[in-house]
This record gives sequence, structure tokens and C-alpha cells, in this order.
Amino acid sequence: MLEIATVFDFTRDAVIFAVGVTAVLASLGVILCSSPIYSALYLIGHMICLALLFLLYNAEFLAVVQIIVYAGAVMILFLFIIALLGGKKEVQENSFHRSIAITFVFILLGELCLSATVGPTKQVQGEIPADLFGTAKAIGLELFSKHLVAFELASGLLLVAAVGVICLAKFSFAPLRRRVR
Amino acid sequence: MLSLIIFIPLIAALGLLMVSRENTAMVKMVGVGASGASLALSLWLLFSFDTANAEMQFVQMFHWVPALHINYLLGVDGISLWMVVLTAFLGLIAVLFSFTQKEGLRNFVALMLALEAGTLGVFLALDTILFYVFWELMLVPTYFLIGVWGEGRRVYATMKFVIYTLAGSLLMLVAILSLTMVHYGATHDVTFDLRVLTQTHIDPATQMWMFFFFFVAFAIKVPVFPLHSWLPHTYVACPIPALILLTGAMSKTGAYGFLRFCLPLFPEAVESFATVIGLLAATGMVYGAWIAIAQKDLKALVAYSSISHLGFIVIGIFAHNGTGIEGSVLQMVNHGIIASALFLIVAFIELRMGTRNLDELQGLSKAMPVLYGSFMLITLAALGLPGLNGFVGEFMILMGVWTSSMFSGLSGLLVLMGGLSIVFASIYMLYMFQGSMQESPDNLPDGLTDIDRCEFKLILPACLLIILIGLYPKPFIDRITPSVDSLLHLEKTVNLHSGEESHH
Amino acid sequence: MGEQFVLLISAAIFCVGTAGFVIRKNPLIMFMSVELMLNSVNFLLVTYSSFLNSLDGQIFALMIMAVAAAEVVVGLAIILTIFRTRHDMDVDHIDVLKG
Amino acid sequence: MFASSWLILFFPLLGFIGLSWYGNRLSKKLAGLIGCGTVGASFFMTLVTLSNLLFLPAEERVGQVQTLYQWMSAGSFKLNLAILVDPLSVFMFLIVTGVGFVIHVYSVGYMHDDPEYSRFFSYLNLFIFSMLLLVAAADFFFLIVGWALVGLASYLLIGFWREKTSAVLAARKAFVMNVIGDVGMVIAAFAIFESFGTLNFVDVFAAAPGMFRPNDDTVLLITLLLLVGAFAKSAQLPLHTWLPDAMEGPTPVSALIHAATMVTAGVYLVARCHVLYELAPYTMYFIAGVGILTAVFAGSMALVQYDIKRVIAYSTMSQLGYMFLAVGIGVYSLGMFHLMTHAFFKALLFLAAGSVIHSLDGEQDIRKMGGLQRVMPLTHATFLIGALALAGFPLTSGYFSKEAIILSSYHAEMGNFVFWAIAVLTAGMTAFYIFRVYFYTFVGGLRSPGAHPHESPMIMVVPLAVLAVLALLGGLLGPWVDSFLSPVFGRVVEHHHDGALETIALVAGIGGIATAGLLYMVSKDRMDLIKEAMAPIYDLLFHKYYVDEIYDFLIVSPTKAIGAFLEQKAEREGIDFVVDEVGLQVKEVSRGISLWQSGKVRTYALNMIVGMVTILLFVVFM
Repeated sequence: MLEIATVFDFTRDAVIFAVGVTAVLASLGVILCSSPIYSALYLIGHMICLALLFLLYNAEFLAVVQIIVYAGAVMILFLFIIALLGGKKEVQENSFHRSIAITFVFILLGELCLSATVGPTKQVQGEIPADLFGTAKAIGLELFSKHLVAFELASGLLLVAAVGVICLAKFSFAPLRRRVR
Repeated sequence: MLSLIIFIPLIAALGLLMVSRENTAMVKMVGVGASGASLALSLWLLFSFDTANAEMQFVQMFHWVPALHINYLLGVDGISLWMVVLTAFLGLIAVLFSFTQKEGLRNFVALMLALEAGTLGVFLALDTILFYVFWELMLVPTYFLIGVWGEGRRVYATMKFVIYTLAGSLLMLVAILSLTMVHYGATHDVTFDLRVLTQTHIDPATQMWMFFFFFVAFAIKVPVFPLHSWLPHTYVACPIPALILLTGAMSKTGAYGFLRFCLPLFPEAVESFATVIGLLAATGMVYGAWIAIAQKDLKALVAYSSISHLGFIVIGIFAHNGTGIEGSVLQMVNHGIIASALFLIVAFIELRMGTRNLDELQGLSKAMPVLYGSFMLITLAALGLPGLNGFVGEFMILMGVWTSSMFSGLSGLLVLMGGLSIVFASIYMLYMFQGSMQESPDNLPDGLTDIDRCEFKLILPACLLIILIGLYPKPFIDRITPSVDSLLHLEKTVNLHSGEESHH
Repeated sequence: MGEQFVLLISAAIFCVGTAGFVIRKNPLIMFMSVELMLNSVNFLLVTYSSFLNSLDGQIFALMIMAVAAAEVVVGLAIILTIFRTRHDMDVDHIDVLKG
Repeated sequence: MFASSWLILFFPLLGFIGLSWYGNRLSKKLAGLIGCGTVGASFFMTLVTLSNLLFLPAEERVGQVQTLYQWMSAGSFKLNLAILVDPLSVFMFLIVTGVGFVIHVYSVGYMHDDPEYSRFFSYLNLFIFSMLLLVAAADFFFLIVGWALVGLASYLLIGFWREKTSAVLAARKAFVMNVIGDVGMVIAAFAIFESFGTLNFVDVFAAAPGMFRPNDDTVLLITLLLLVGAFAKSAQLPLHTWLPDAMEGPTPVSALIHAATMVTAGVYLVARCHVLYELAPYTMYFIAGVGILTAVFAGSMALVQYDIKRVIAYSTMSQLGYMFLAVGIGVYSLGMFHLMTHAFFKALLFLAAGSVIHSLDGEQDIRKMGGLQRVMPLTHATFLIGALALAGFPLTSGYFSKEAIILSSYHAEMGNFVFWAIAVLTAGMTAFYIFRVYFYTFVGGLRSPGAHPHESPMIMVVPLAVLAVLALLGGLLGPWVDSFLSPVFGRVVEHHHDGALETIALVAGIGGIATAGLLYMVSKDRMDLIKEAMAPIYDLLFHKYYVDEIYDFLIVSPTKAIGAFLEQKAEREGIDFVVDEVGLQVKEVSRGISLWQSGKVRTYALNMIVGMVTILLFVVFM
């Protein structure tokens, strides 16, 4: 809501700041842990942080979805796979590739930050009643009117994904061989 | 009417795909029916054509892509008239002859019909985009005809042919689009109608590169001298029925393109490039003939002789005067008839003797008197014997070159090169004819038979036309003359001023 | 907190995800990094939807979640299949598409 | 009045079409009848036309053009199919159809045993038609058409025995040589069209004097280009090599085409275009020079040959040289007169030789003949008459025509002493070689034990007799020819009388005969001595000055070699190679680029990031 962004509210800001920083730290945890199981746990933490942030930014429905879908379903799937494949630690070596990658990621970060300071974006006047904003009802109204096609397409996508997974997982494949020229 | 000429073969080609493979009787019927109907319609066109009218006749137009003003626009004038009749004529002969094909007859005939339709479309289209579509449509059946039914290094030949042609035609597409842009810049009117575009004034610098793009596309198809290297491979690999259409009709599309696009659209560029092109064409004439002398393979010999003869056509076009261009158009018809008849004869010989190598052929005339007679007639026409059709065209072309003002003083040299190639033509054609037909007949295989009635019927129309055009070319030339005249006296009227203002 | 903070957080998470994808060799962790990137974008969409008072952002985020879910499922299945055939978890060893 | 003149051309054409289409189904008798009948009818029509022409007063006998139909009109180039009836063309009609008819009749006997009898007659008829078209044409275009068609007929007839390799090669050689000439003529036609805007004889000749000053570049170019055609057809230096080889054809062919009619077309052409040539005196000198050179050159080669037909063929070349000399020095009607007498006696010689060959089953080597005067009295008599006429023995036809030319070569406006001296020398040679052949063939004992010579049938002897009469008495027509042709040439040749020169020429001729008689009859052993003494010259002459070898070395082999070279180097390893190499290089480069496709996911990702960073750099800082 417009007022929220303009009215000074120290407690809320402090909470947002804390949760945001935690999310970043958790994400760092994801990529720095050598064992996938820890990464997965950090990711769950990150998801929860994000869900909290969603709540703080008036997106109750999405927050719930985030918890249920991501932290729930997706992460459980990750954990299953890790359990299945074994959480082997990987050996990290300081390679040329690694340093280049990190350099470029930092440049990217710098650029993103720079672009964030470009200036105020133009504000658009919304048309949803304030009290309804972010609730499941509002989202539902929006989703089933304006974005119906996208919604149906998403459902189709999920269906295809389900079928694809069954196909991938059910049949066994011969070991891949290097292509012979 | 014009649409029917194109689409009867095309639809028949598609329809053939629904006929069972084994049902050869049906395949033959559809093939002959479609190409025959096309020929009948084109003959009807020939007789109802208004000789005195230089405009496009029988124009048909539908909106095709209205948003871009691309129209389905067909029309025929004195130049394309003969090309259409020639293509339809050769189409029927080629389809009839393709029945000798042993394998995959149905697909073969279907592809032949599609090739015929594409070629006819090129000759009839007046919309540049439509022209381009048909231009590419010719390529697809050719690709399969050579690639699947060819002989020798057919894959190599096909690749070379297709890549060569595509490279040229893509350049042409660029030029086609920018041509419309130029017209749009002058009039704020999007059109792909060739009749309108020819009126557009294009400033000389732009003309140069546009002309060059068009020229390369057409020069590859003809082919003009340094761009010819696909031709020997393709012709040698190509199955003879397809070759009849390829050499008889398709190679004429390039020359036709010169007439339809290069001359009227870019007069200044033509003027500045004519000398170079004339030299290239003349070089090609001598070069092809010279190499033909060294050939042992009959098919390769005729292929190289085609390079030589097509050089004549190009040089006549760029002589840019009435005699030269009319001679070229007539020579296109002549070469279509002669070259395809020669290939037919090569095929007859190969069918019987199992070889095309001159060293292994000798004294066939003893066993094949009818073939001997027709072969002799066609040989004589090919080497330009006066009184037969080849001479009329070559005489007019060289006369046009001699009197042309386009070649900046080199006319004499070009005519001399033409004369040299005629001398060479007599040498290699006689090598071919005498080497295979005459001398001792001792080593002939038993049971060698003359061409049968059906084969004779295939070759007879060509022989008759050779004599007819040689004896009385007037009716042929009369239909060409008005269109050529209007082509030569075209005026660039559209927005000359806005064209000039854009310089400021 | 204002837009600046949101953008910074989002950028940071995105870059962390990127870095993770590039430097890690375990396909599972690479996948998690992709999730991080997606989440950072989701976060941005949601916050801006709130700033701009328009639900479109949230709808978009919802779609992304759906796609991400599908993607994860398929991706994990692929990883599983690869592991079953090659018994190897190092992506650098999987270079069948090499030119 | 001359509307029916078309029939002259029409009959042989009809005969050709009929015989070539139905030939196989006709009996030999019928085929021969058609072959001769059409030419006979044509001869009859010529006589009708001639009488029509003679009824006209002399000043109206110029250029009657009969148009058949408009042949084509393209751009500024318009052309009618038309014939020109004037004294010159009618004169040629007479020779072509007259001599042609006699030779046709002779062929009925000569070719009687040939399986492809009707094909022979169809070709002969085609030849007659083409030759008539050549002389009847009213413009340069149809002149060229006829020109090339006689070349075709000559090709067909030389190669008539198509299973004989030498005949096939000779036919090809003749055709290619003639095509070279045709090309020259075609280019000349272009130049004429460019200057005059028309190809019509009448218009061109009317406009030419007002258009050019003497020896203008253009008129020199035109006349020289026309000469290329004339020299090729008339076997003048350096385009002569095909004529001796052309003797591979049946003998009537040699008589008709390579002696009496076709080879004289060059002379006819110069006479026809005399208006142009008179504007180009340089070319005239050139013609006269080439003519006299060819005369002595061919005459010297004929001295040592042993093939009876070849000797006569070289003699033809030599006599054609005389004709060119005549037209070159401006005495056209003398050239045409010699053309006529030559047609008579040379056809006679060939036919008589053919009769000999026929009776000896195809033997052509004079060393294997001899003593035939006893078994073939009629042939012997006619051959003797022909030989005397050729040698210029007084009161035969050759005497009148040749003597007049030799005299004019000194006395005419453009004549000089050199021309005269060479002409006399050649006359001596001529007499020598023809009587050498005569003595070898008819006198002495039989030298071929296996042969059974016999006199030829009447159908061959009667034509010989007719020609013999003409060869004997044709000389009396001289004044008539001159006055008949004067409307065309615009003047009458002035006659000179110079006792000394005439005597010298006469003595040269008789001396030649006497020498031959001395060498070959009286003292045969001296001959070998002379041969040895003159060995290098003898070799040179016997090998025909090595011209064939020189041509082979300079033109034929290089042409073939360059053809093979172009195919291998320019085509395969040049253009083709370059084109293929473009394709291969593209393939190579793309293979190199494909190595970037490392297959490592993380590298791809890194590449994406690098790309993204770069793009963002632009977005942020620009």
C-alpha cells in the first residue's frame, strides 16, 4: 500500500531489514556448504525468510504458497533426491574458472546495485480496493478473470511436467556414450 | 487462365501423392493429363495472344498478403509467352520420357510436375515476391530429382547446385525488398507490382548494387561464365527427364530474369556493366565450347555446349537493342528445343548401349537410321547451320552485338569470340555426332534396335520446330517485338523529382 | 523499507544464486541456486506489486512458482536419470553435447 | 515475268525432301529418275528464264527481285525471302543445273551398286538446291544460308561412305573449314548492315559508290571478311587443305561439287559484289595475289601426286586461282567465262577419272593403271579432250578462257608482269601434270595384273560425251558470255592482242605437254634421276608443302591441348576448386567454432553471465 511505503514505521522496517539480511545470509549458506543436505536446509530457511517478507509486503496468499509449495513440496523433493543419491561432499579447487566466475558475479552485483539507484520509478495507480490487496480472494479474482489463459497454460505445463517426469523416471536408459564423429 | 496453367501441374503433383505407388497406369495418366492440359492451355494462350499489344495480357490479380500489398499477380507478354509455351512443351516431353524411370515413378512424376509448375510460375509472375516464391519452388523438386534419382556424384552435385542457387536468390530477395523500399521512399506506397516498380526512378548508385544482386542471382541460374561450375556436375548427375526441364526451361529463367528485372529496372547500371558482362558472356561462350571439345562423355559435352550457347543468349540481352534481345528470346526457345532434344538422344543411346563414352561408341548409324537422321538434324541446328533455327538466333544476336552501343568499342571483339565459338561448336558437335554415329559398325552389339515409334514421337516435334523456326521465324519474332520495343523505350516517370530532392 | 533496500536484497540474492550456479559442481546445489535466482525475482515482483498497488506482480510470481515447481520436478528427474546411467554427480563430466 | 523462277529452286528441294523421306521405299530406278528428273526440270526452267531474259533489251536485264514472303522483321532488321534474277544468276543457274543434270545422269550409272542409292540422290538434290539458293539469293543473308547449305551438302557427300574413317575425317575437315568461312561472311554481313541498314544486294550496291571513298576502312573490312568465306569455299590459300581430302567422296561428287560448282562460289561472290570490291583496290590486289599464288602452289603440288583424283583436285585449286586472278584484276566476265569452261572440262576430267576408277574397282593410284586406251576408248577420248582443254591446247575451250586471263593479267589496268609470269609458269605446270596423269593412265601397258578393266556403261559414257563436246566447243561462247554479263558488270572486257605474250603462253602449255610425254613415254629412266636430283623439292611437293602438318602443329593440337588444359586446370583445379574450397573453408571454420561448445553446463552459464554483464554495462553506462 502506498501509505506503508511512505509512513515511517521503525518496527516494521527493522523487521524487514533483519529478515532480508537473513535471507541473503541463508542464500550464501546454500552455495557455500559443501554438503548438499546442508544446502537444502539453508534453502528452506531462505524460503521461510522470503515468505515472511511476502507477508510484510501484503502478499499473504503468496506467502502461504511459498511455504507450501517451495518450502514444503519442492524442498521435500530435494531432500528425497539427496537421500536417494547420497549427500556426497564435493571437492572444491580454486580454478581459473572459479575466479573468473566470482569476478563477474561481483561485477554483476555492482551493476545491479547501480541500476537500483537509477531513480524513482513511475508510480502506477492500482485499482484494487486496499483492504482486499494480496488476499487469496483478490488474487483469485484477478487470476480467474484477467489471467485465465496464463493460469490454464500453467496447469497444462504442470501436467506436462508430471507426464515427463513419469517418462523420465520409469524407463531405464542405456548408458550414454560419447558421440563418435 | 494463367493460374490454371501453373496450378494444374502443381495440383496434379500433390494429387499424385495420394495415388498408390504400384498404380503406374494411373500415375502415367495423371502425369500426361496434367502436363498435356498445361500445354493445351498455353497453346490456347499463344493463339489468343494479341500480337500488337505490348502490355501485359491476361492479367490476374488476387490479394495475397494484404497487409504488405503482396499480390498474386500474373500476366504474360511477348517475352514470357514463348517461355511459357516452351516450358509446357518440354514439360509434356519430359513427363512422357520420365516413364522410362524404373524406380519411384510416382514421386518422380510428381516432382517433375512440381518443377514444371515452378518454372511456369517464374515466367508468369509479375509480383516480385510471387516471383521469388516460384523461383525457390523450382529448387525443391530439382533437389530431390537429382539427389534421389541422379547418378554419379549426385549428392555433391545437388549440394553445389542448391547452395549456389540459394546464395544468388537470397541476394535477389534483399534487392527485391529494397526495391520496394525505394519505391516507398518516393511515393509512400508499398507495392511489389513489377509494372509499377519499373516506372520508379532509382538513383544510379543504388542501381549499381541492386543490379549486382539481381545479376548474380540470374547469372548463377543461366549460368554466366565464372559462376557456371555447378552446371557440369549437375547436368551429368541429373536424370535425363529432369534434365530436359532443367536445361530447356529452368536455365531460361535466368535469362528471362535479366529481361524482366535487370534491363527495365536498372538502365544506368546496365549501361555501365554491359561491357564487363559482354566480356564474361563471350568468354563463357569460347570457354564452354573449348572444354566441350575435350569431352568424352556425351552428357558432359552437351552440358558444356550449353554453357557456350547460353553465353550467346546473355550477350544478346545485354546488347540492349531490338535485334539482339529478340534474337536472345528466340535463341532461348531454340536452345530449349535443341539441348533437350540432344539430351533425349544421349538418353536413347545410353539406354541401348549402356554407355555414353564417345570412345566406346562407333558406327551406330548402321543399326539406327532413324536416330541417325534426327540426330543429324539436331546436331546441325546446334552448330548453327543456316536454314535451321539455331542460326536465326545466333545471327540476330551477333548482329545485335555488332550494332550495339553498349560494349564501348569491343563489339568487334565480342562478335569475333562468338564466331570462334561457332567454329568450335561445329567441331565438337561433329565429334559427338560422327564419333558416335559414323565409322565402322563392326563392334555393334547384337540386337541393337532403332528408336521405336514412341521415342520417335518424343523427338519429332523438336525436329519439326527446328525446321519451322529456321524457315519462317517471322511469326515467332512478331510476338516478341512489341514487348521488346516497350522494354527498350521504358520511361522512368514515378517521382523523378522526389528522387532528386532526396539528394539535397 | 523503501525500494532501494528491496532492490539491493533482491540483487544480492540473485548474484548469490548466480555465483552458486557457476562455481558449484553438484547438480543439486546448482539447482538450488537456480531456485535462489527465481526467488529473488519473485521477491521483487511481490514487493513492487505492493508498491505499485497492482496485483499483476503477484500473479506473475504465482506463475513463476508454478513453472519453478514443474522445472524442479523435471530437472530432478533428469538428474536422477543421469545418475542412474552414469553414477557420477559431477556436471563437468557430463559433456555429451561437446562440439 | 520471272515469277516462275522459283520453280528452279523448288524442284531440287522437292526431290531432296521426297528422296530423303521415302527414299528407302523407292526402287533404285525410280529414285534415280526422281533425282535426275528434278534437276532436269530445274534446268528446263532455267532455260525458260534465260529466254525470258534474252527477250528483254540489254539495259533492262538488271536485278529483277522476286519476293516470296517476309521472312522476319526484328528491330530494324527486316528481311524478305527473295531471289534475284539477273544475267549473272541465270548464268550460274545454267552451269549448276546443266552440269548438275549431266552429272546426275552419270551418277545413275556410277552409284548403281551402292546400297544407299536414294540417299545419294537426295544429297545431290540438296546440293543443287543449296547452290541455286546461293546464286539466286537477293541479299547477303540468304547468300549465307545457301553458302552454308552447300557446305552441308558437301559435308554429307564427302562423308557419304560413313563407315570409312578417312571419309568421315575429311568431311569434318571440310565442314569446319567452311564454317570458318561462314563466320567471316556472317561478320561481313553485320558490317554491311551497320553501314547500309540493309542486306539487299540491289540497295547495297546502289548505295555503296556514294557512301565510301576507295579503300575506306569499312569497305576494306567488308571485302576482306567476305573473302574469308570466298577463300574457304574456293579452297584458296591458306584455307585450301580440305579440298584434296574431299576426294574421299564418290567421284560424281568431286566432279559436281569440288570442281564444277560449289568451289566456284567464291569467284561468284567476288563477281557479285564487284561494286564493293572496286571500292577496295587493295583487296583486289590481295585477291589477285592470293589467286595467282594458289594457282602456282597447287599446280606444283599436282606435279608429283599419284592419286588420280588428287591431281585433278589440286588442278581445280590451281584453276580457281586463275579465276580469282581474273576477278582480282577486274576482268569479271573473263573469270566467269573461265568458271564456265572449267566447269565443263573439269567435270569431264573427274567423270572420266571416275569411269577409270569404276572400271578398276576403286583403284585410284595412277602407278597401277596404264594402257587403258585400248580397253576404254571412249573414256580415253573424253579424258584426252578434257586434258587438252585444261592444258590450254589451242581451239579447246580452256585455251580461250585461260589465254584471255593470262593476257589480261599483264594488260589489264591492275595487271602486271609478275602476275603474268607466274600465270604462264602455272600454265606450263598444268599441261605437264595433267598429261603426266594421262600418260600414266591410258598409255603403255597394264600395270595392275589382277584388274579387268572394261568400258563403262552407256549411261556413264553419254554424259562424258556431252561434256566433251562442251569442253571442246565451249570456248566459242566467250564473246557471248561477255556481252551477256555486261549489264551486271557495267562494261565489256576490252580485248588485247599481243602476239608475243600469247605465243609464250601457248609455248608454255605445249611445252608442258611435250615434257610430260618426253619424261613418261620416251625416257622413263631419266625420271628417277630427276627425282633424286630434286629430292628436297620433290619431298616438299609430295608432302603438300607440309601444310597439313603445320596446321596440325600450330592449330589443331594446341586447340585440343588447350581444351584439355582448360578442363583440367581452369575448370577442375581453377573455378571448381575455388568454389569447393569456399564451401570447405566454411565447414572448417564452423568446426572450429563448434569447439566452443564445450558441453560443460557451467561454462555455458558463465558465458551467459559474461554476456549479461556486458549488456548491462551498456544499459547502465550509456
